[in-house]
Amino acid sequence: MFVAWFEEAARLVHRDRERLTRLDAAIGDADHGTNLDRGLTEVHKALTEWPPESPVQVLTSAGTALIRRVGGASGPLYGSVFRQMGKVLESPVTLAGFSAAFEEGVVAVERLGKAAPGDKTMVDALAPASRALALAVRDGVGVREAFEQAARAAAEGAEATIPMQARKGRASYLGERSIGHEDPGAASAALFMAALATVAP
Amino acid sequence: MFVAWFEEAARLVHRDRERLTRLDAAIGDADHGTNLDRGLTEVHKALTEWPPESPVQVLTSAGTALIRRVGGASGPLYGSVFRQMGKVLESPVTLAGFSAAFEEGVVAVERLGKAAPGDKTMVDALAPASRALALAVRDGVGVREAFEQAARAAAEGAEATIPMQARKGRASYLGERSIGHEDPGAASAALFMAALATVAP
Amino acid sequence: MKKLLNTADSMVEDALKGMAAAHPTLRIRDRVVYRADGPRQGKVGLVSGGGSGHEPLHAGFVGYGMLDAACPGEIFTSPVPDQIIEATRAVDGGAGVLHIVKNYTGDVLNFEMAAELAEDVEVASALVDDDVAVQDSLYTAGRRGTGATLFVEKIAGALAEEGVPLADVADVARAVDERSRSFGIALTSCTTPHAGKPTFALPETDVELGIGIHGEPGRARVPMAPARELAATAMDAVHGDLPLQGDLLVMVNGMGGTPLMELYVVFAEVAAYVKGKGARVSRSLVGNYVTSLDMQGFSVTVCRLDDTLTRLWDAPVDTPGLRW
Amino acid sequence: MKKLLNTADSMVEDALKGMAAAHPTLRIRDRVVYRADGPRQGKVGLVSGGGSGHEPLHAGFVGYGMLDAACPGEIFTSPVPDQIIEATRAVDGGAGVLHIVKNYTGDVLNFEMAAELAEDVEVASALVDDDVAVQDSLYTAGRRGTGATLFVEKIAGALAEEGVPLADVADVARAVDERSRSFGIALTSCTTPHAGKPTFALPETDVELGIGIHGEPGRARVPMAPARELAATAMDAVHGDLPLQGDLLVMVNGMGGTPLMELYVVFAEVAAYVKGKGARVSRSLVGNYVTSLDMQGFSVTVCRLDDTLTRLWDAPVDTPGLRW
Ligand SMILES: Nc1ncnc2c1ncn2[C@@H]1O[C@H](COP(=O)(O)OP(=O)(O)O)[C@@H](O)[C@H]1O
Ligand SMILES: Nc1ncnc2c1ncn2[C@@H]1O[C@H](COP(=O)(O)OP(=O)(O)O)[C@@H](O)[C@H]1O
Ligand SMILES: [Mg+2]
Ligand SMILES: [Mg+2]
Ligand SMILES: [Mg+2]
Ligand SMILES: [Mg+2]
Repeated sequence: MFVAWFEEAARLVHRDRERLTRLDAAIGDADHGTNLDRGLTEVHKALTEWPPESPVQVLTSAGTALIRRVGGASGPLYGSVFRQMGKVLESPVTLAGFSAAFEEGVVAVERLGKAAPGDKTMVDALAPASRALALAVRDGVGVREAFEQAARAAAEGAEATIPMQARKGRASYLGERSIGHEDPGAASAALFMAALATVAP
Repeated sequence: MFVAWFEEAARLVHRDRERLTRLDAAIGDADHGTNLDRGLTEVHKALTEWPPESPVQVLTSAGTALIRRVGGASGPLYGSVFRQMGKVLESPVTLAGFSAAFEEGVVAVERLGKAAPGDKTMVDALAPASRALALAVRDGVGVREAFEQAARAAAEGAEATIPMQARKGRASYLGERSIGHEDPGAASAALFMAALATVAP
Repeated sequence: MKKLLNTADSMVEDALKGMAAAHPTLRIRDRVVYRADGPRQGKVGLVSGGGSGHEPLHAGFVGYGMLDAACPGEIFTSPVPDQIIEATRAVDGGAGVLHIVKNYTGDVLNFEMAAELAEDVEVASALVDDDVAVQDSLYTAGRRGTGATLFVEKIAGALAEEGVPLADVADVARAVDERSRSFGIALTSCTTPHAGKPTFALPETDVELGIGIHGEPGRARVPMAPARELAATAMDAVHGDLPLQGDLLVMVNGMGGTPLMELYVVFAEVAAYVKGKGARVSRSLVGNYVTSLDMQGFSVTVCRLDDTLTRLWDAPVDTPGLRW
Repeated sequence: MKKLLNTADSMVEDALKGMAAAHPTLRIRDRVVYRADGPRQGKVGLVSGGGSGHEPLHAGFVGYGMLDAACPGEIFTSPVPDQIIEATRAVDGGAGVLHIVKNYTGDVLNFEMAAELAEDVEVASALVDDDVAVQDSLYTAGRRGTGATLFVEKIAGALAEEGVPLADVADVARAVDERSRSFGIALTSCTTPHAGKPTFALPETDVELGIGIHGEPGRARVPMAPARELAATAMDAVHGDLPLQGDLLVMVNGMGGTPLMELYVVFAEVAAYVKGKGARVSRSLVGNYVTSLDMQGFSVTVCRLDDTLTRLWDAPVDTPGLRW
């Protein structure tokens, strides 16, 4: 499932790369789609050339590839999500374990980017997704449904960035003019979670 | 009349400067209107600040001002027309004398520019005008009518440059692509002759 | 969009090939641009880098008296840690390496990661954040690094050639940044090759004030005005933040698509403005140095010189983009 | 059209003010740009000039090892004889003066008049006519002078510094011109400030082949193509006229609105082309040097070097636009 997750994320990001770049053009520098597309192509290559033997290896390998090939702000940030997940994910993988690892991944991004929810960044999609996973674990729902709830939460979180004024990253330069546009990183985070729901077992 | 001639030419060129520049944009470098407008403003200044005492002085002073301020190809060429006219014009001025001087002015341009009729230059308006004047002298018509015939001949000459392929000046670089456009220098020469007709005594 | 390129994807690589072919003083390997005669034993190494599309910054400033290596990222995308680590190790002559980093989230994160990972090399870092168009507050990522980057690279590079320790080179770099301010105005947006259309739409009648060097839109849009007024707008912003006084180093910089003639027109106004404030243009630079692809417009950067900075600015430099 | 200017009428004057403020090595008086340290007794004086809008050509090339004076005309309009006479007299150090004249009717006529009128000074003239886009025949004004002007000014300037007689300086200038060829391609038209709109209309899909440096349209319009093909088109034209062989000086020149990054992409292709013909890029220059206001596009100029020309090219030069 982990390999499939990144393959599906790569597919979605490739499909939506122009939308992501357009979002970044509005409040950034018009490269987010290209950046992430390049990075996920590299993830695909890494996972194909060096077939990973465990979920942990998938996450670490993917995170590393993103750091090594994306550049910009989103490279280190996304890379950290997955590398941190890989660091703490316990095997055998359970929904609870996945949720806990994901939570730590999100914390790593918040720490690295010094970003909190409401700053109009990818955190605004990742944090709600993480919360949705935690709730799903608490309520004992199935994996597929849990992932679907996380995807929904991420999508809503991304949409909720529209009225926000950016306080981190390039969009913050715009001050009030950043209001009214969806954050590209939040939009791509929503794609990652949508991919997760699609490949749910 | 000589001062009035240049004043009227200045007015016409100023009025038509955008058209002249547009013609020059099509087959040259889009400065003919600006060039001549600047030059004739300078002529006006010279004639006002140093009031000339004779037609010869008007011509010399105007020609010199054009050479000193226009630059480009048209500056020295127009300047030579009037300076040469000033050199040979006999006083008192008669239509025959004017016609002869004008003829010499045109010859000076042809020599300086190494241009012949048909090369798609100002010569294609000046030479017919000169011929018209000579014919008028031969036929003994009045000054006003002579100037009007010259103006008509110049205007027709300018229009006749449209189908020509340029062999001199910047338009010659275009080869066959110069065909289909009126030569800006021929167009401005027609304005000079139109001005002459207007101020005819 | 028409650009001189083969494909958008290969553009950075193709341009680097051209640089390598044009400048025998450079050596280019694995997306890092080095001085061909480096590393120099005992000299502090200077590494900078950032997204491509700002040429001649940074790779054009590699050479004697300036950078030892530059790490060009993809267009408008900071380099990745691998490049920076590679460069850092390669230019270390035993005296440590200074990272000159423009203050953008991406640049900062990638340089930080690289500095951590290149743990075998002593690394100091100097942040450039000179753009007064951005308020430095809790509510932004802080000021952007723009034109002053050139000043920092030149002056720190000159000091490094004198063989002083890393801490001193880092100090002078930070001093230059602290004494420098910039403001930029765009007449047109740039177009990134991947997006294929202008990053922001700017009508024929308007200019964008306070733009970044990545096509980030500015903070306000105002009607187009004569050069004198645009220069005053930029200089008011600079002067309001760091009063102009004493001897100044002043750069009027084109955004990539700005003809030199227009920059001279602006420079005349900037010089008159400086004089009006009782300060003095002591050193200057006019040209396209810190660019934003094909953007039309200009930025002005001012640094308050002192004797040391003046001496270091005047020191010989031999790079493709700056040479005296 | 948006341009950084005060008024179209004052633009040349305003830009010259900016030049004067930026470059203490220049002295500007009555529309002539001089070396502040001239005239030099016993040295042949070099005077060039032409319409403005080609910056840094010519005024940016005034200085040690290059021009003694430049006469900037109005935009795209050759200077008037007064300027040239003034400059010619001022730079004469007793060894005579070389006029370097681009082959345009206007430039030729005005320089000729000036040379005649400055009868007290010994004047020689070197015509630059390197643009292979124009057929040199009875049916044209002859080839245009474009990029090779820079080569002629640099190399003749270097020889003049050696104190040789006027005839020798004129000879080397003519030799450089004879050994040089250029070809230019535009992606967009320039816009003159007075006209306010593009001189020619060029759709997004097309490029114009064989353009001049005054917005003169080219001889053909073809679909936009990758840099490799555009470079080959330009180089085919050059090579077809003067076969590439031996050591070459190669300039890839931007038309004023072309970012450096794109020029490097083109240079990589040009260098590969040269190699493919068995010749060698021995010296090179990449940048916006002989421009056409805000035009986007490039030109390539090639000069067949010999030992003397190489030595003179390498000789020190210190001007705002070229310095080593
Ligand atoms: N400090 C930060 N913390 C968290 N996320 C951030 C931060 N800065 C930027 N981002 C995210 O990165 C996205 C931009 O990514 P990208 O365009 O690839 O990088 P860059 O801004 O360097 O061009 C933003 O939309 C935002 O979601
Ligand atoms: N060799 C020549 N002989 C006669 N007239 C010429 C010659 N070359 C150019 N012209 C005239 O000059 C006009 C162009 O003038 P202008 O635009 O002011 O100068 P430039 O071509 O230097 O920009 C042409 O339209 C043509 O009529
Ligand atoms: Mg971005
Ligand atoms: Mg013209
Ligand atoms: Mg970016
Ligand atoms: Mg002209």
